[in-house]
Amino acid sequence: MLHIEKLTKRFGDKIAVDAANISVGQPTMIGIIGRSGAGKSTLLRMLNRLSDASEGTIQFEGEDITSLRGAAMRDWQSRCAMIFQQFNLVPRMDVVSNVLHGTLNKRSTLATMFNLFPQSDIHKAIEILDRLGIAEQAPKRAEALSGGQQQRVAIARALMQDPKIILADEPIASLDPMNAQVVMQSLRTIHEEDGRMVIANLHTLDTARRYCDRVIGMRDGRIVFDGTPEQLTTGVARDIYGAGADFSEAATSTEIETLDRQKVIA
Amino acid sequence: MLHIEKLTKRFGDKIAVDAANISVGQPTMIGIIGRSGAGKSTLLRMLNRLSDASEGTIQFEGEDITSLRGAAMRDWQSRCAMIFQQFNLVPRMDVVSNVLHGTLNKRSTLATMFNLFPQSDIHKAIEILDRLGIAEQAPKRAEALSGGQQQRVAIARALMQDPKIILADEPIASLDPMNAQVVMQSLRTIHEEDGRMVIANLHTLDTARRYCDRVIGMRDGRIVFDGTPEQLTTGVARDIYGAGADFSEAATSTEIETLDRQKVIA
Amino acid sequence: MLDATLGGSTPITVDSIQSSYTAQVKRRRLYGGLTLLIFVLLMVSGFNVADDRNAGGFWDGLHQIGDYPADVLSEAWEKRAELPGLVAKYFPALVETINIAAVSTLIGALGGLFLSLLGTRGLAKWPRLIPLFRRISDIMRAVPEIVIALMLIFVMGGGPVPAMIAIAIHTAGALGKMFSEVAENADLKPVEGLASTGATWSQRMLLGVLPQVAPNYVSYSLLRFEVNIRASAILGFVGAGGLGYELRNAMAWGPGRFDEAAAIFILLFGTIVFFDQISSHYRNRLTEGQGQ
Amino acid sequence: MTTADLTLTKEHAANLFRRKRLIGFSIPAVIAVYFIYIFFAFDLPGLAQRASLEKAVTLFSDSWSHKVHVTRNNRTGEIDYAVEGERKGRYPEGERPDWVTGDEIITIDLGADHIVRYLPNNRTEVEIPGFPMIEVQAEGRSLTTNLPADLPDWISASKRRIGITTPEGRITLTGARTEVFNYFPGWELFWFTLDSPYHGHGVTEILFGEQLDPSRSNVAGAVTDWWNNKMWRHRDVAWAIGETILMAFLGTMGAAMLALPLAFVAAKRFSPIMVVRAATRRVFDFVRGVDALIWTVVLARAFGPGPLTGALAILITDTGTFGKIFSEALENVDQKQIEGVTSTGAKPLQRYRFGVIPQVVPVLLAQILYFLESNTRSATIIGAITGGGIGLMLTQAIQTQKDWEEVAYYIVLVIAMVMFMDWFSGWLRAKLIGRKD
Amino acid sequence: QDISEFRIGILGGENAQDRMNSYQCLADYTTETLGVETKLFAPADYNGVIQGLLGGTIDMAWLGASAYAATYLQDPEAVDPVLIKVNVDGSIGYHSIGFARADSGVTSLDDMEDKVFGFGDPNSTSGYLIPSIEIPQYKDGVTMESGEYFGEVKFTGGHEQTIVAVNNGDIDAGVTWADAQGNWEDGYNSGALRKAVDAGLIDMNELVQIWKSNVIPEGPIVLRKALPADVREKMTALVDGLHERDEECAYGVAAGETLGFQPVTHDTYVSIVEARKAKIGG
Ligand SMILES: Nc1ncnc2c1ncn2[C@@H]1O[C@H](COP(=O)(O)OP(=O)(O)OP(=O)(O)O)[C@@H](O)[C@H]1O
Ligand SMILES: Nc1ncnc2c1ncn2[C@@H]1O[C@H](COP(=O)(O)OP(=O)(O)OP(=O)(O)O)[C@@H](O)[C@H]1O
Ligand SMILES: [Mg+2]
Ligand SMILES: [Mg+2]
Repeated sequence: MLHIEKLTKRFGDKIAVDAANISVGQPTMIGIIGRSGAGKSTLLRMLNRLSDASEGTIQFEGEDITSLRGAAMRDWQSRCAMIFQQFNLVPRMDVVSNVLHGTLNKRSTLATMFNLFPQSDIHKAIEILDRLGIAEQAPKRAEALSGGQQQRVAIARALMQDPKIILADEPIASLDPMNAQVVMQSLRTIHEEDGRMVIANLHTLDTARRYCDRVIGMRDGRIVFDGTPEQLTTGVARDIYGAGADFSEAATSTEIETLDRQKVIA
Repeated sequence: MLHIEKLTKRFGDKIAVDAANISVGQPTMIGIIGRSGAGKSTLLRMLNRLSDASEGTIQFEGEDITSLRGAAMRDWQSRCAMIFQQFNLVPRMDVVSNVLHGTLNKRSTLATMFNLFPQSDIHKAIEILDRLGIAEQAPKRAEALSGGQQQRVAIARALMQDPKIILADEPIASLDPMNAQVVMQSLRTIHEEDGRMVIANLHTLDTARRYCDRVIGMRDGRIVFDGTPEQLTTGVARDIYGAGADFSEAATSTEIETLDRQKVIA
Repeated sequence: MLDATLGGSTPITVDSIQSSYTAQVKRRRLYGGLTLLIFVLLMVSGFNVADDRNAGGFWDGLHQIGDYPADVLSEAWEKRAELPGLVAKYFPALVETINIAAVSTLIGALGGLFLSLLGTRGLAKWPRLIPLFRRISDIMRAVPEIVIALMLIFVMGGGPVPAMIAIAIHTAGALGKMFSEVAENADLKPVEGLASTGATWSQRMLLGVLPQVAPNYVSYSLLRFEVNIRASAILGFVGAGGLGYELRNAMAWGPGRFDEAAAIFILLFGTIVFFDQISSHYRNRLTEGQGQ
Repeated sequence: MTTADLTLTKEHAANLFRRKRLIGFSIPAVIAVYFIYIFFAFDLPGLAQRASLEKAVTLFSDSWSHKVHVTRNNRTGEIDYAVEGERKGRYPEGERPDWVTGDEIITIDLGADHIVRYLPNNRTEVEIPGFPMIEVQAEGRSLTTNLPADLPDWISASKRRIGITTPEGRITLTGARTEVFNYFPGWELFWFTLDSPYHGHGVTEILFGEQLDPSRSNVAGAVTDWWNNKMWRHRDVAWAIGETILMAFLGTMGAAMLALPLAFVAAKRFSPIMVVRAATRRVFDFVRGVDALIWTVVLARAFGPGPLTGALAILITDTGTFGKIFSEALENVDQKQIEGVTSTGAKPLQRYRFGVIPQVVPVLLAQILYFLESNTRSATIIGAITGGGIGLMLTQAIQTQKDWEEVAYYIVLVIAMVMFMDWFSGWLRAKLIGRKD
Repeated sequence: QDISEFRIGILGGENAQDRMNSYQCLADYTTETLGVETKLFAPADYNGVIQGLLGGTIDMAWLGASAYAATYLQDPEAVDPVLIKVNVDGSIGYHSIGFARADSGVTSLDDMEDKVFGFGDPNSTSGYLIPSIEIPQYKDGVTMESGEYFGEVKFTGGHEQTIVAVNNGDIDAGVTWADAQGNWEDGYNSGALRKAVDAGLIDMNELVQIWKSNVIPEGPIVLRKALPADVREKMTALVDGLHERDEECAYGVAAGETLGFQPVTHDTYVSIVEARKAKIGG
């Protein structure tokens, strides 16, 4: 159903994603790993059409995604939800409104301006929040929630889109282990119960191993590994992370986390 | 040489320093410890005459400090330098200018209005900076320096005053351990080489023990301990900090530090 | 810098630092002195030129400074009994002045909103046209209201509308700049989040940007409203209706109508101060909670 | 969550949205109602009826074009050729534009086969393609013509006056005068008036060609003639712009120098006496509230018209504004620096100099430079009232109703001037604030 | 005492066209005659010149009759009228002309009941003072208060604005100035209408005259009384002889063909002063 061919993204001289080929036949939960700067986010952003590919094609159920423009592109985005590391909610608005933003593609600007969301959508939003266990937070402002709760709101927004694919760009990188687990579990459940495809950038090997059916490893823009979690041995991981013999999984995972933190602060 | 008698400071109902008595016969390095709000800063500020005492007297070499007014008071301030936790430099001016502020009391107002200082003072300032190991920073703006360097500039400004006493209000609370050590060592050296009296508020017991000849403990505005570092046992410390049996030195020291940090941010 | 040497390094270094610093101080004094000199020269010669090109000299006229207000005030004092009546008489003109200011602020703020969104990197709908929208707002800002007002008065005749349009144009430009400074600092994460759901540009702006910038925008608009009340009064002077028009006529008539001038002046002054206070009160409240 | 709870939550959410919708609707509604009120209060329907687009078009086309008048005085029979019909634009004796030919019969070729002929005995023929030849005879105060009774709307005719307006030019005929206006794009005479030997010569010709005026070198002569151009008055315009900027500069800087010490008096931190503080603040409010315009009128009696009066008006108002801004900046100074300086035994003035000034200077400088730009605009307006600078030239050009190309020229200059000051103050700000004390 | 400079004020609107430029030759002659620097000032409106004369910052100006009256009323000791312009036909006056759009159906003041009437500048003689006194004399019941006889009475700000306003239909009729010589269809020989015609802004076929005032005396050239006597004499002589000396210059100063200037005294304006006093007070 999803075929990515020779997908490339250049920023000036820098090649962020280098002729990536991925082919997925049926809804799968895919984890993408790789060290910081490997091109994971860029790949996902091209999939969602938040940025344009420099070369190559993305096909979804026969449709050429890369060539979509205007309304057709936005329609694709509504079918392909995205979850961000920093949640990217509207912090000053309440949780239900944030979830309802998942339906924006179907609503006119005028309707949005006057908050004319149908009653049924509002109810559906609450049900989704309930499914994710945060229905009580519905009337609160998004900024008043904890990180884990905010990320679940973001997932709720994604579900509200009723998407075929959910993309998640390091969804748990800003969360503590407890919340990280809740969020990953939610994604897994969605995948299993609703049969949606989930592609998640992950920065810890163990998470990828634990929750994903298939793991893709990137390094310097290239796909250097594509296989099942079982095939992802420490040696392969060492390759992906370009680490020396002193590579230990635990260390790497925290190291990358530290780098991410720094990026956030900078 | 320094005799403090029944020194009291009231802010409205609140008694910040409560009838403090201290007597120092010869140049000593004194550390004052106590938890946040104990009255340490207030005591030092009264000594420097940044704030007036409500009651009691300060005598230095027979002179009554508390009753000084106007020019005489400023003259005292020039003999009694003060170093602050936040350095209190003029961040937009260069390092040498900041050091030269130590001579303001001796120079005519008119000349200083145009930032005119004698050549000899400039040379002396740079020598002092050299003594503190930061001569290369001389032409930079103070704000461009690291915290440790800024505190050394503040010490240089104090030395420029050629004071009898140097007061230091938590001089290392905003510094990392490495820089803290450099600054404390500088103060100690000044005390030893120049024979100046140094009174420093400190928030960690170990620093007080390591650098001071005499430690004064304050609690709720009162002096509850006055003795040598050796006499400062964990039990006494527990008293000073008003902590329970679960008191551990390390924990306390960080705890106080955290509190200070919060104050700075707020 | 972690070496804790207090013993001092080699004297040569200190010497060279001393001399280079002294040189730097000399240079700085020289530049400072030159800047000061140029400034003083500009001020003095500028004053002399202005004094020379003025009909009356500064020093000759200084003692007469109170003559005109004295004339006006003494007449107004004589006829003080009529003042309340006159204030009431000119109240409708005041309303017109305020209306001009309010409408033009509203329209200008809307225009500024679009200019700022279209002219800010990261938000613009057509990123390539950003320079265009910036230039447009620069030009709109640069045109003094009086220019447009005079031209429009010419085409449409006097009245509030030319003033309204003129002020609105300038306001749009001025607010466009201030707004886009705020918008530049806006957090783009929500915008991206909305973009990923397939929201249109207007939806992204409406939901992602506006809630963030609204307090600042409203605060700037209030400030502008203050400014526009003055502008609308001034434009009255050139025929654009409202209180300024009445004031100009009363002043042109001269003695005999100075009481009217005084009444109008009281209204105008009172209004300006009133809206000044109100708006600064609300502006403070709006920007208060933003510190964190 | 139980089903009951969930229903409740849904109910709450629905209520929330009803509330939001209400607010969402009511704000635009209030604004819309206000606009409707304004629509009628400002009599927009009437205005729309009255405002003539045509005139706007005329003005606009006049602003980038010029016209040459060919006027026959029907009493004396003399014919005049003048740009914009002005004395200063008159063709020198014996010269005339090359689209006018003939001696007995003067043929004026307006282009596109529009031809006007001045015949002897005050007769005039007008040839316009697609329309029968128009013949007019002027006699005393009245005109006799061969015009049909049913006229197209580009001809306005009465017994005493005929006006013909075509895209190629305009012709008016009355008993006393017959006049043809021929329009051309561009600002004729912008560089040189007709009496200058350099008129009609290109840049290269003047720079490298042969000497046009035996008594002067080409460049010097051309610059002088351009600078003293009587029609466009470049020298006066340059002076006027200089005067406007001067007013803004003197006013802004003077106000800043006056406001700084006063701001200390008005700032809580530095002025312990409440009454003094409050009084100073009220003074600020007063001078600001009165507005520069009214100060201009007040000062005009004492100082007469001219740039100084304008500068003083700006100075007075801005002293209030700066006083307020500066004192707010002073109240927000960082106490730590002052304390640091105080602890060394510095005297009060020294405390201000080193503890306060370095902190506030960047803020003040930024404000002052910002006002410099905005005062350039105010100075334009004030100049229009107090008599000086480009503002006066502009308003006069608009009010005397002709020469819209001059109006356009001044507008371009004003905008350029303000944008220049905007750029300049930004540049200076970057230069100064980036520097050490 | 001596003077260090001589300042000439120039009025906009009614009588001055090209202002500064046309006066430059006079300024040059003045410098030559008095031996001091001469400056020209052109404030934006009547009030500016009046204030300048009152405050002693302007020494000479050519005022409108009403502006002179205003100056006189504020301070009788401020200025003296010395000279007045003589028209080509030897007269020393002009007229205030009431006019309306031809297609409005208004042909006389009788048709103006409940309609909008426009004045120019309040300090203008022909644009306000004289019509405001003479129009109510037209017949019983006519007053100049808004809403009594006329539906509304407005000030447009100046002659030019009045013409535009009438032409546009913003107001139903207005007053402006003209010499009332020559032909209506040309906008008369000189005056604000003529200028508008020349500029192509109006078509006289579309306008009709509905009212004309009695002759209004031209405004005087005034000199400040505080000036030294010899300065006053010299300046009077200079302007008086300008026409003979330099016709081109006189054309510029007088803003049109004239026979030059002739002496005048305050007496010529007594009635105008009275009128203004009655009208405005002060
Ligand atoms: N907008 C941009 N302009 C220029 N270079 C960019 C841009 N976005 C990403 N890059 C570069 O492209 C490369 C891939 O970046 P990307 O964000 O996709 O990496 P990543 O694998 O997601 O890393 P991280 O774990 O840090 O998020 C990096 O080298 C980055 O510097
Ligand atoms: N200006 C003031 N006005 C009112 N109360 C004050 C003032 N300054 C200090 N206090 C109070 O006096 C008490 C002693 O304060 P002081 O700053 O001397 O404590 P400290 O021992 O230095 O504590 P810290 O470690 O937090 O600096 C505190 O309770 C404080 O709240
Ligand atoms: Mg990434
Ligand atoms: Mg303290």
